[in-house]
Order: sequence, then C-alpha cells, then structure tokens
Amino acid sequence: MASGNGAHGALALATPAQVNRDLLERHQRRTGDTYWRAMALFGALFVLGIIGFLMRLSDGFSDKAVWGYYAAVFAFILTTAQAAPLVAIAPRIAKGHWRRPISRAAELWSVVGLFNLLLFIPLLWVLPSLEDTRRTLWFFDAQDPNFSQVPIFSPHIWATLALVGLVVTGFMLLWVSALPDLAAVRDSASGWRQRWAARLAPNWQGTSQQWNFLYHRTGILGAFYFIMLIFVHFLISVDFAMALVPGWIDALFPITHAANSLQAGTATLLLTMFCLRQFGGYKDYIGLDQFWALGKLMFALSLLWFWFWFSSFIVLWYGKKPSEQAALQLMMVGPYLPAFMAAFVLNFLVPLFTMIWNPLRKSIWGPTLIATSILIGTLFDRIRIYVPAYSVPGIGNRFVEKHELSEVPKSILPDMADIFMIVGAIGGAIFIYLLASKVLPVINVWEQKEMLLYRVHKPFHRIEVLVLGKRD
Amino acid sequence: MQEHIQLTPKEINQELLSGVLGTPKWWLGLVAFLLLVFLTGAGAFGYMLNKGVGVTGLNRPIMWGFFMTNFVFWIGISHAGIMISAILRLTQAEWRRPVTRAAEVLTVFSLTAALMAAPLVHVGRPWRAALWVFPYDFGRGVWPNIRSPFIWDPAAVMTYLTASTLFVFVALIPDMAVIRDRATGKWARQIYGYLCMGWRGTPRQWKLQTVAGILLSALVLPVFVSVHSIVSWDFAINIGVDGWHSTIFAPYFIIGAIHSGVSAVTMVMALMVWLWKWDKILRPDHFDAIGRLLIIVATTWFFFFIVEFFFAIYTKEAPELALRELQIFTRPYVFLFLIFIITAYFLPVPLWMFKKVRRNVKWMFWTTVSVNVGMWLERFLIFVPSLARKTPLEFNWGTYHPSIIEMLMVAATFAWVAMGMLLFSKVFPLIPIFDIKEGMIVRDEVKIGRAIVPASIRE
Amino acid sequence: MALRSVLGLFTDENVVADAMDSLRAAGYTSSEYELLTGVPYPEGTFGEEEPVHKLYRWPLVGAACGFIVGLVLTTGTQLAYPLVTGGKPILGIPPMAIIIYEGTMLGAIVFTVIGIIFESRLPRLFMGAYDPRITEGYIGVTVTAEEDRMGQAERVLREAGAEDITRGWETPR
Amino acid sequence: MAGENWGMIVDVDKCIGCQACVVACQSENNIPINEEKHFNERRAIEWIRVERYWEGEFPDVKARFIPIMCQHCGDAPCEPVCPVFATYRNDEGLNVQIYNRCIGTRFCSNNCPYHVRFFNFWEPEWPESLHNQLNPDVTVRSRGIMEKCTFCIQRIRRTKRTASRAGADATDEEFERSLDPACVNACPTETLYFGDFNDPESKVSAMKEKESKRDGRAYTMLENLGTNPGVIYLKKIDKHAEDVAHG
Repeated sequence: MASGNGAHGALALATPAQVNRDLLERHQRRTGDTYWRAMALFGALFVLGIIGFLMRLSDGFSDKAVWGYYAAVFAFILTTAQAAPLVAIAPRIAKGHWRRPISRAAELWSVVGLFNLLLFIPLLWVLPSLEDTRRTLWFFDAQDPNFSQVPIFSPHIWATLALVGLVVTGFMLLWVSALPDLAAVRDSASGWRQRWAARLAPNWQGTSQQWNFLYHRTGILGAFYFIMLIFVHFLISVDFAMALVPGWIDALFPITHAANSLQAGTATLLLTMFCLRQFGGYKDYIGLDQFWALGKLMFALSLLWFWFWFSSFIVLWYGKKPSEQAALQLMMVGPYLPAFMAAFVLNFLVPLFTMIWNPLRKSIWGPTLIATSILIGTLFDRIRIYVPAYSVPGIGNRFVEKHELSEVPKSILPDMADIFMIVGAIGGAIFIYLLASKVLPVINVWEQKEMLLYRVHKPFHRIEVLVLGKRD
Repeated sequence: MQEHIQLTPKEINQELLSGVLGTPKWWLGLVAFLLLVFLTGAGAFGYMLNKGVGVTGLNRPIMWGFFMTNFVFWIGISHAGIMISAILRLTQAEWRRPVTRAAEVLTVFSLTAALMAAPLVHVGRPWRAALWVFPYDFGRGVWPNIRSPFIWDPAAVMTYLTASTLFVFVALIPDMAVIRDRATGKWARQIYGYLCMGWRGTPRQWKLQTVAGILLSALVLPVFVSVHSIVSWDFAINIGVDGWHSTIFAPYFIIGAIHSGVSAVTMVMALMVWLWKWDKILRPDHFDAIGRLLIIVATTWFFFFIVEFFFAIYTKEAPELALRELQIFTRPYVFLFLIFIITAYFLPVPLWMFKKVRRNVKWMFWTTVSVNVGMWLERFLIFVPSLARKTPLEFNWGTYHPSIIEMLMVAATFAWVAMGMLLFSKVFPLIPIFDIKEGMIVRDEVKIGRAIVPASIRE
Repeated sequence: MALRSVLGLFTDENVVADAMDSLRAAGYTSSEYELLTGVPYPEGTFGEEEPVHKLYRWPLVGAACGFIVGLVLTTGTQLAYPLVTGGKPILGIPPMAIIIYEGTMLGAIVFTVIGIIFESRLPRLFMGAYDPRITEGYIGVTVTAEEDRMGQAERVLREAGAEDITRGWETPR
Repeated sequence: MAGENWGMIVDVDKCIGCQACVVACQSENNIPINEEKHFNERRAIEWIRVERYWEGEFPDVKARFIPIMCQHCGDAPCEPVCPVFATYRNDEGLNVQIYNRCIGTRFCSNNCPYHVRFFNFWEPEWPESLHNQLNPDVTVRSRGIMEKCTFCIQRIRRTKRTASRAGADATDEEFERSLDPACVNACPTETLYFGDFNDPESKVSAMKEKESKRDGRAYTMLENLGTNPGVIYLKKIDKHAEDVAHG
C-alpha cells in the first residue's frame, strides 16, 4: 500500500495529559450554536414524528397493512443505529488502533436502542398472534399436538425480551467502557455533569484491578452485544416479516438482515464521524485514518450485501416453485421493484463503482457520501421487505392458505402519517444521540490516551515509520 | 505474544531451503508410499472406466455419493489458502508470514484433487466429459448450457485454480532467486534463473511484489467467495431434493470450507514442524493465533449449521422431516452424525479454549485432524441422506453403501494432495523466505515503563 | 561506448544510505545507480526515490476484457443454440451474471500478474551487476555508466564503506 | 411441426396394479431385463413403474397403485441443470433426452422430483434368445447415460409419417392405436389416455376440461413444485373413505 505517514489523524497533542485536558475541555465547553440549531431541527422532526404516530394510531390496529411503513422504520433504526456499536466492538477485539477515537461515538448509538424499544411496543399489537397457524420460529400449530406447546404470543414475548436484553447490554457496554472517562469528568467538571459523573462512576480510581475488569468486561459485553444483535435480527426478521408472507422460506434471510445491519451500522458511524469532525470540532482526533479504515470495511460489506442477496435470489429464481416466485414477485420484481432497485443501486452499485478507487476511500468526503447512499438504500430495502409483508391479506385469518401467496397485493405508497413517522423516527434517534453526547465525552478519552502509548513514530534509517504495539 | 525469531538471513536461507537443496531421509519413502496409494486409486478408476459406473455403490435415487462428497470436501480445503493468505495479508496480521505459502500450495493441490474427485471421474462417460471441460466439442455446434450449475462450476474452479497458481507463482519469484543463488547444479541454476526471470531485488521489484500481494489478495477474495457459493448451488438450486433446496447453502458452505480449510492448514503447519524441524520459524505463537481464529470460525460455522437445520424443520414439510429423522436418529447415520458433530465441533472447540492446547503442536494437529474427519462426514450427511429421502414419494427412498472402488479413489485424492505438497517442497520452499526476512525487519517493540510490547512497523 | 557496471556490497543500512548520497554528490543520476536487497525494506529506508508504477490500471483493463469475453460467450452460445430448458429464458441474466463474473475476475487476475511482471521490468535477460550474497543479507549498490566513470564510482563506493566491490559486467546498450 | 402438446391422463381409480404397462414399455423401448438383483441394488430401469402403497391398519388394509412415468413437465427441473443440453423441451411439448450428448453427470436425475430418470450403470445385456426381439426403431442405450420415458416418440414419428402420406392428421381417430404409447395400448383397464392437449377436440382435452372443474378429479403430481407436468392424474374415487366420512 502507498505510504500513509501523512494520512494518520493529525495528533498535535503529544502527551496523555494534554489529550486529557483538551478532550475534557471540549466536552464541558459552553455548547455552540450549531448544536442548538441541530437540536431544534431534530427536535422538531421528532415532534412531527409523534404527530404522525398519533395519526396512525387513530387508524387502530385492525388493519396491519397501514402499519407497514412503521415496521420498516423500526427495522431501519434496528439496522442502523443499533448496529453502530458493533463497529467499535469488532476492531477492539481485533486490536485495531484506528478505532480508538471513534469507539465512543459508536457505542453512544446504543442509547438510541431505548428509543427503538419504545418504537417496538405498538408492533406488539400490530402482529397477530400465532392462532392463525402461520409459520413461526416457535413451531406453534394448533392442529398439530406436537407443536402446540408454546404460548400463542411467543413472538411478542421473546422478541421483546431479546430487544430489552440488547438495549440493556448496550447500556452496560457504554457504561463500563466509559467508567474512566466518567471518573475524569467527576474529577474535573462542575455542576450537573460532575454530579452525574460521580453518581455513575463513584469508585473508579484506575487500579490495575479495575483496568483488568474494564478490559475483560468490555470484551465480554461486546461479544454479548454482537450475539444479542444477531439474535434480535433473527427474531424480528422471521416472526415480524418472513412468517407473515405465506410460502416465503428463505433460510438466509435472517442472516442477510443482520449482515445488512453491519453495513448500515458502519455507514451510520461514518456519518457520525463526519459530523463530529466537520461540526463538532474534533478535526484533531478524527482523521483520514478512521475514514479510510471504515471506508474499506464499508466497501467489503457492500460487496457482502450483494453476495447475501444473490445467494438467496439465485436459489429462489432457479427453483421456480410457485411459492418462491410469489415471494420474489412480492418483494423484488413486482410492485416494489422501484424500492428494490433503489436499494440495489444505493447499497451495492454505487459503493462498488465508487469505492474501488483508493483515492476515494482515502478521503473524508468519499466514504461520507457513500455512507449516505447506503443509509438511504437501507431505508428502501427495509421498506420493500416490511411494507409488502404487512400488506399481505389474510395474516391472522386462519382460513387463508398459508403455504403459498395466491395473489400479490398492490403496492402501498406512504401517506402523510408514514412520511411524518419516517422523518420523525430518524429525527428522534438523532435528537437522543445529541442529548447523550452532552453527558459523555464523544471521544473516548482513555482510549485516546492509551493509544499514545502503543503508537510511536520512530526514525528508521532515512525515514520515519509508525510503530504499532499490540498488547497480548 | 510473538516471540522473536533470532536468525540471520543466511541462516534463514539454510533453514528453509533444507528440503530443496538437500533431501530429507524420510522424503523418498513417503513419496513412494503415497504414489502407491495414488496409483491404486488410479487403477480403481481404470477398472471403473472399463466396467462402468456400476462398480460404485450408487443407485437410484442416490446418484451422487462419495465422489461428490469428496469433491466438495476438497473444494472446502482449497479455501484455506486464500483465507489465510489473503485475509490475513489484507488485515496485516503478522503471524501469517510463515503460513502463507503452504496454505496457497494446499489450495492449488486440493483444487486439482477436487477436479479429480468428481467432475471427471464420477460421470458416466468421462471421455466425453473431458471434451466438455476442456476445449469444448464445438465441431458439432452444440454449445454448453450456461444455465447449468455444472457449467458455472468449471468456470469458477478453473478461475480459482488459475488465480491461486498465479498467486503462488508471483510470491515465488524472489524465493526462486534465492535458490538460483544457492543451487549447486548447473542445470538447477539455469532453470531457477529462467523461472525467476532475472530477479535482482531492486526497490521497484520489491514494491511491486508488496503491491501484488495486496492487489492479488483483494482480487482473489471475491473469486474465493464465488467458488464455494457456486459449488453449493449445484445442490441448493435442486427442487427435486428437498434437503438441498435452501438459500443458506452458499454462506454455510463457505464458512464450513473455511473451518475445514484452516484446520487443514494447521495440520500442514504441524507437519512442517515435525518433518522439516522448522520449529524455529513456526512458533507456538503461530499455533496460538490460528487456534483463536479457529474458535471464531468454528463457532460461526456451528451457528450456520444450527440455522440451516432450524429452517429445515421450520417448513414442517414431510420430506424434510423424514430426512432429518434419517440423518439424526436412524442407524447407521446416527453414528455418523454423532461422530461428525463431536469431531467437528464439540471435541476441538472446547479444547482450543485452553491456551496450553493452542500452543501445543501435537494437540493442534490431532484436533484439526478431527475437524476434517467431521467436516468430511458433514458433507456426506448433507448429500447422501438428502438424496435417500428426496421427495414425498417414499416408494423410491433409498440407501447407499460405498464400494471399495469409491473408497480407493477417495484415498487416492488424499495421497495426491500429500504427494503434491511433498513434491513441491522438493522444488520450492514451503515457507516464503523473503516474507520471513521481511517480518524480521518490520518487527519492533514499544517500551511502556518496564513492559515491552511487541510491535510492528507500518508504512 | 559500452556501459560497465560496478557493484558494492554493504551490510549496514545507514552506510548504504550514505553511499547513495555520495553517489548523488559525485554526479550520478538516479538512473545510473541501483539498489539491490534480499528483503523488501520499507520504502525510502535508504533515501531512494519512490518507484512509480501503473499497476492499478492492469486489473481494470483485464476486468473489462474478461467482462466482454464473458458477455459474448454467454449471449453468443445461447443465441447460437436457443434451446428452452426448464422454462428458463434464453438470455436469463442470473446464470449469465455468474459466468460473466468469473470471466471478469479471471481477466483481472491474469492481467494483474502480467502487469506485475511487466512493471517489475521482468523478465530481465541480462542480469547485469549482481552477487549471490545479496540474497544472503548483503545490500548491493550498482552503478552502471560509461567505462571511464567506473573508477570514480568504485572509489565512491569504497570510501562509503563497501565491504566488497566487484566490477566488469557489460551491459549491452 | 410446432403445435402439439402431447400429454397423458392417468385415471388412478382404474389402475389395478397389473404391471402390463411396465412390461409393454420394457419390450417396446429396448429396456434391459430387470432381474431381482437389479431391484435389490435399486438400479432397475422402469420407464413406467407402478408404485404401491399400503393404506390403513390390518385387517383393513388397502393396496393403492399409482403408475408413474416421466411427467414431461412444462418447466422441467431436469432440463436446465444439464451442462450439455442433453435434455430439453421440444416444440411438441415433450421433454426429450439426446443420448449422444449425455455425459452422465446424473444431475438431471437428482433434480427430478418424480424419480423417473434412469442411469445405465452397466452396458445393457439381453439373453441370447432375446436378441432378435429388440425394437429396431429405438436406440439401445450404452452405459453411462441417462434415459427415460419418451412417450414412445418413435410411434409418434411413425404415425405422423403414415398420416401425412395418407393426407390425414396424426391425431385422427383411425391412428389412435398406433399413436398411443405402448403402455397405453397395453393397459387392460383404460387407466391411461394419451393425446394432444393443444387440440381442443382430442379426448384428453375433453377429459381435462371436465375433470379440472371444481368437483373434478384432476390433479398433477407434486403441484407445489411448479413443474407444470404434462401428465394429469385423476383422483381415486374412494367409496370406503366417503362412507367413513359420511358416517
């Protein structure tokens, strides 16, 4: 690879003490106008979303079809915001130093999980119980005595528990990995911040025992968050989408659903990084290094998007069973072709043909723009899955054929309430993220300090090289 | 923790070329034995060619048996080389250095074994199949049917074989220059001189060598993914066999391939330590690192296994349920299933959790052998019971007993790969010499207080 | 006038860097002296110029060729022999995509390897100044120039601290 | 000669499981003699076979018979998987097998849900005494290739030739016996009907139309696979089950 000496995030601050002071100062500084403007904007969107939700609520839960866009938005937040923390977890396990400045920004997205948990609640009323003998993860079948041993509300119960587990794990991870920073805030800040930090990190002193605890717990919680996320995607994608479409059997779909979330999570984090760098004043910390590394990751995940999609598609296309044809018709080539094409282009074609150029990967704007494209594409992708799935007639009706979709329903366009809810939910997620960023430093202070220990610039004969140490 | 290899470049040359410039005592005997096994298999093939496919245990409905299982197994092993070599190169994992060459060569030979294992020998009329794989019989104006997965297969496997052979060749150029400089015979000097094309080691050549490593890795990876996906579609696109028709097959096969492939590389590493005494270069660290990788790979594979299984019973369709019953609860498959699940996952993975096991060559060798036994059975259990319980027409359900001919030919592929690796090791170094030397240059350490943390130079 | 080469062998990296400086000071251009190592050192270790290459173009050209060949092959054979099988379209895109994809990747890889060899300036028919010890850890610096400047080159290399100096290879022009 | 869509109707209700169709097919199409060991090895070749299923518990046991031959699917799963175009759908609605092209991958057999494609594991052999009974109109298949029911394409060809010479149409009444495949001619109970589904006046078209109505008995095998078979089955009229159902 080309020499990247100048490409690393410029570190003007050489000693841990300087970094500490600088970052804590930035965190506690009087909030600027940009922040308030953003808060106002996203707060307004949030309110709009609540209005949209109330409009939708007035339609009641009897018609599932109108809730399709709502389900898509829920899945979208699950796919983007709740997956973003993984981008901090995976490189931490692989001991990549480049992740250090952005790991907090990633983990902070787990706060939005709480918001998504609230979004999930209405879906419990939207989703019919298992009494209609549709397929389900939980093998409920009223006719078959072997399969009727589970509660008829299994999908609702277990998906809720799993989602709660995911959110709790996310908060735990955020809290444990922020302990040293909270202690630093506790020791240096004043006012409400100090009180909160003292409450959250009462006895962090930085003993080696505490550090070992921290390394250990972040590792375990990270792995657990990953497993929980896959599990939640599994439950949601099967019981809240796949099982609603008669005859749609796609064993890969839950994994595709989760894999898409890795791509979208990376894109979310890239946009977050861009905003922190451009508007948050963290230019000194977040540099080309991070954009380059995440850009490469996002490129690889965009190729995986295609691979996962094609692996499902070729089997269904070639198999040509009527049930498979109907499922393809419903979600890809039929009424939702435009949404699918948008997802295909934005999630795969655009990243493919732009990101193969290294100069573009290794820039600030390149990965950011592609990340935007991917996020929009993911929204379309979720819409083309959830809206048709919820619009299939006969869900909840036990007298409707459950093994094959006999007629593909017409497409549903978003109405005013849907549009309000889409922008509102996204606005709300960002609003909550912005709030959270005031409580915790957005740049991980201790990881940043630790990096200075392991990352040394040294002369090597006639050049200066970067030496990266890796702790066992 | 990466322990330091304390060798001068000259010592590295001597150490790693010991097999090329000299002949280890055991070498000739081992090659002769493998050749014998291989020739027995070839003889069995000759017999089959003469008599017909009837000499196998195949029947209706089990039209694919040992050969296809073996084919998929070897395709799986071939995914090791690129997994180790390309992914670890792209992620700049330092411990890859001594392993890459052996892994790539394993890829090449196992791909040839795969070609040998099925497409050519298992068909009814191999003489016509040869015309179909190699220059096609254009004369009669009949073109291949590109809608068939059996046309995608050779396209993918040939691409992969060409790519990995070239990959090995490019990385061999500097090492062949080393042999050219060391070889004593006039002919050897001449031949290695031609092969390395006059390599001198200018900064330009080295830079291109480095760029080539990364660029070719990036290009081979998508091929790597496509090969086993396409092989899996040989099965997954069948609607005639309910147990095969699953969308998860492509990723499931890939991760299974990586599982068995990385295990095979570990076996080769252990053999390199034992046979050539390269323990100065292949340290316990390397086994430790590959052991950790294996835990992740094995667990991901197991997850896919569970999902595949789960969605088979999710449909609650009769043939699927009958198949699972045969596969798991019926003799003799129940024994195979138990052996498979224990050897492929429940025996090795808990063992790898212990650092002592991961750092012990013997343990790593035997656990990875166990994985490959299990993974061979895994393929068998996917293919054969599914065919035995193809559709709801239970009148046609069948059983399968492999014949001795099939077993001999399967054994021959194993002998072929082992023999190929040994022959290669006689002509070229199995551990990339320049990579080891480079690893010593970029190795550094960072001092933090009294602790010394191993580090590496990044450009 | 024929060109002659001289080769100085060094063991210490810093000495090599100094030797290259001295050569530069003595008026040799960068095309006249060359560094030979047995290991890839990080770029610029000896203060040498960064080699410029155009390798990244090769795979793109190869991919384009492979894509076209794949496309022609898949469409051509199906149109030449349009048999309906299994109710699948004659020009079904998914199977064609698979073959075209493999063709594209094969083209890209083959061209890349050709590109690597070409850009490395291989094969080199005439070895020029070389010593087998280079693959044993020595670092070589060669100077290739007119015969009358050989003495000076040899002197510069010796003064810079070369352990051994050999000369006398002729490079045909 | 586009236009025909040859097909068959199997009235399961009439089948008595006598296997006459199987024997007729064997001798018409030069199928080697299936000995006991061939059945034990599961390598017997029967282009048409009568599957027998037992139903019910002793003493109330019933044998159910269903003759199964190549279904000549409209969207045949066996066709696209062949790498060498050895099998394809011709313009007479037949799923044909080209023995010369076949290389014996057996992929088509795997992808056939009806198990009606047969592989020649050995070179076919007949006892000396039977050498002269081979049908000259049908190829003897060598080992290593697939074969299957052709709807006796040799008879269709011959009838067409005879008919065109006489200036008539092959589907006319007078040619019925020579057009029908061997199995149809041999069936003592008129279980099997053969004809052109594209010809609205043919017997099979009329039967199809009648039986496809709401209370008709028509069904195709493994319908959920969407293979669109050219063989239509007529359900068994189960008096006993009806009696049980109605008390």
